[in-house]
Amino acid sequence: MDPAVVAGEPQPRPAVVLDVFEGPLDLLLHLVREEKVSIWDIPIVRICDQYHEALGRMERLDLEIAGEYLVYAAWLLLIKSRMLLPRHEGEEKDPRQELVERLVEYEKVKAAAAELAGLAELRRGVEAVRCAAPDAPTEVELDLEEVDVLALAGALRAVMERHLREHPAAMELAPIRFSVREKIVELFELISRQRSFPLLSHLLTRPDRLEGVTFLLAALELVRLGTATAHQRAPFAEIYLTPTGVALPMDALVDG
Amino acid sequence: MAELASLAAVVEAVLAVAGEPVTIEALLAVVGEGVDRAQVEAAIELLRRRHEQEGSGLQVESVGGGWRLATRPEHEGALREYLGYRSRARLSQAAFETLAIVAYRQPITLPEINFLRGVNSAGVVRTLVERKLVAAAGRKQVVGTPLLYRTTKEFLVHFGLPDLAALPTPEEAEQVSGDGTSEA
Amino acid sequence: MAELASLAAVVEAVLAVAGEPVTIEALLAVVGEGVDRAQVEAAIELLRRRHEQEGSGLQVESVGGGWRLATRPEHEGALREYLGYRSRARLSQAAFETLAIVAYRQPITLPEINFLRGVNSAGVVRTLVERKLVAAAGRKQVVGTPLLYRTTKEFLVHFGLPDLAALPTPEEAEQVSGDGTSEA
Repeated sequence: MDPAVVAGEPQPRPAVVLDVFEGPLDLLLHLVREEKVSIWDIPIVRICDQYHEALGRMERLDLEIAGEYLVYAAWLLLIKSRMLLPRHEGEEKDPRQELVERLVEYEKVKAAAAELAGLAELRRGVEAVRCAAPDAPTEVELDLEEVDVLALAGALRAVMERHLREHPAAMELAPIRFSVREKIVELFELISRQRSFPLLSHLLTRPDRLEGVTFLLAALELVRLGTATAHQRAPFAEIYLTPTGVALPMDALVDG
Repeated sequence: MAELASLAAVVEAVLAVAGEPVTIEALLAVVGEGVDRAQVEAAIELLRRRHEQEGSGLQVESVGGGWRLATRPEHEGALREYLGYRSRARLSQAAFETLAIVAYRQPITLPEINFLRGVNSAGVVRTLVERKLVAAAGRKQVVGTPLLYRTTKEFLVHFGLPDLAALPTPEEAEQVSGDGTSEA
Repeated sequence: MAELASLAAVVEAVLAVAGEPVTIEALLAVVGEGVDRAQVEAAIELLRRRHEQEGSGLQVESVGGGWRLATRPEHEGALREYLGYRSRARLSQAAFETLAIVAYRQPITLPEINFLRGVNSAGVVRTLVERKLVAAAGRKQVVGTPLLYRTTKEFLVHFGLPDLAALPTPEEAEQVSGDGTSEA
């Protein structure tokens, strides 16, 4: 890459086993330590070349190289080229600065991780005593202090999945019992409270399938009136309604 | 004798986490080479006597062909009291599911909750209302004008949410697999 | 003194069935009228010292904001042997790094974790959420309003910490950051 630096026979180095690294920062930290240089004054040209060499070995071993490694490879090249350009003293900051800051932060993370791993090691074999309690409740109970919003979302998902299993969708004709106009107002109220309203899961969980159909017509009407936008990431995926901020023109509503 | 004491400690540790009576055979398999049945029995006896004497809250008892560490009958009242106290800080799986439905589908009526869960949920809704996580707010203008339920401000505070829009989206929920309630 | 001993026995029974840290408040609610906080604390101390001295297989420990009866590290071999697959799996290096980031910088978002580690950590965070070591807590008010993560009570129990203030200060990290550079 840079003939001035890699002139002569490349030094034989111990093969770096790449899959032991947690990512580009981990690999870089390893290279800096191997060079026995200060993290504050990284010989960037050499480190950059070694980094690319490591990626090359990965390629030769036909290992899949995670995207993050390539991002750092490009960044290192950029820093290297900036370092090779003449710089005026005090004019701009060291091109290495941000990289150094990230490495320093990552080194702290590694140190803290090592502390935690050490603690965990000391705790092996420490298990809670569980003696049988008189009349212990057989039902699983959740500690309210310990459940978070993700558990809440997970519980809803479990309910919906069970529900859809037990109530597979089917077509059926029934007399009209719901007014689109009424559903437009109801739906508009619902979507106004949320950033993105999941239309399909709402439709699929209405007790009355016809009510669901009326809701769908209402949703189309809301989009037509410019009061909401609809997004779908893939065919058959959830459809999200997002309020546009336009108020509902009550007099333009269709009857039916 | 020092060895017997340390054997008794190992036995105590195993009985304490087993959650079921442990047979002498199982203990023998665990305590390592060079320990025979008589020694394990002596260790159990040492343990049993120690818990008898010292005003311990536990006792070593022989049940169902094995040995277990258990609480004493005289503490039953305090233990019931504790379990009752703890269940006030807990929710049943059913109540948690219902809370999730109200959170994501509000305002929602009891018939709608029953329909989604496939079981009558009047009891759990009442629990949630008592716990102030859910409240009735208005009535749905359909036959029977059932009450509409919503989550409360306490609900938001408990889950650290600024508002309902901050609830995880279905995509974010998919980041955590399972039903989110399995034991770690 | 006899009263203190019998109070200690009740406390021991409660800790033995709880299976999780029990707060002083919960113990106070359970032991009955006429017992104050200082007495409960004295009973815990008596219990703690008794398990220290006598070659007990158990210990009384202060973790996760409460007190818990647990086994001792020296019996790890026997317990692993007995519990077999039931004993908890070890955490990976990636998990420890992610946990360290959440522990020391909480609450923190996934993009911030990704930035600090230099790699996408969504999968690791999911594992930590499943193991209940980490939980979602609110959202950061920035573009995309990402979920904020924090460590749980289970995290404190797992690492034997009474509270977050008891987290060790990584000395190496201290030295590096004390090396005199400006803020990032």
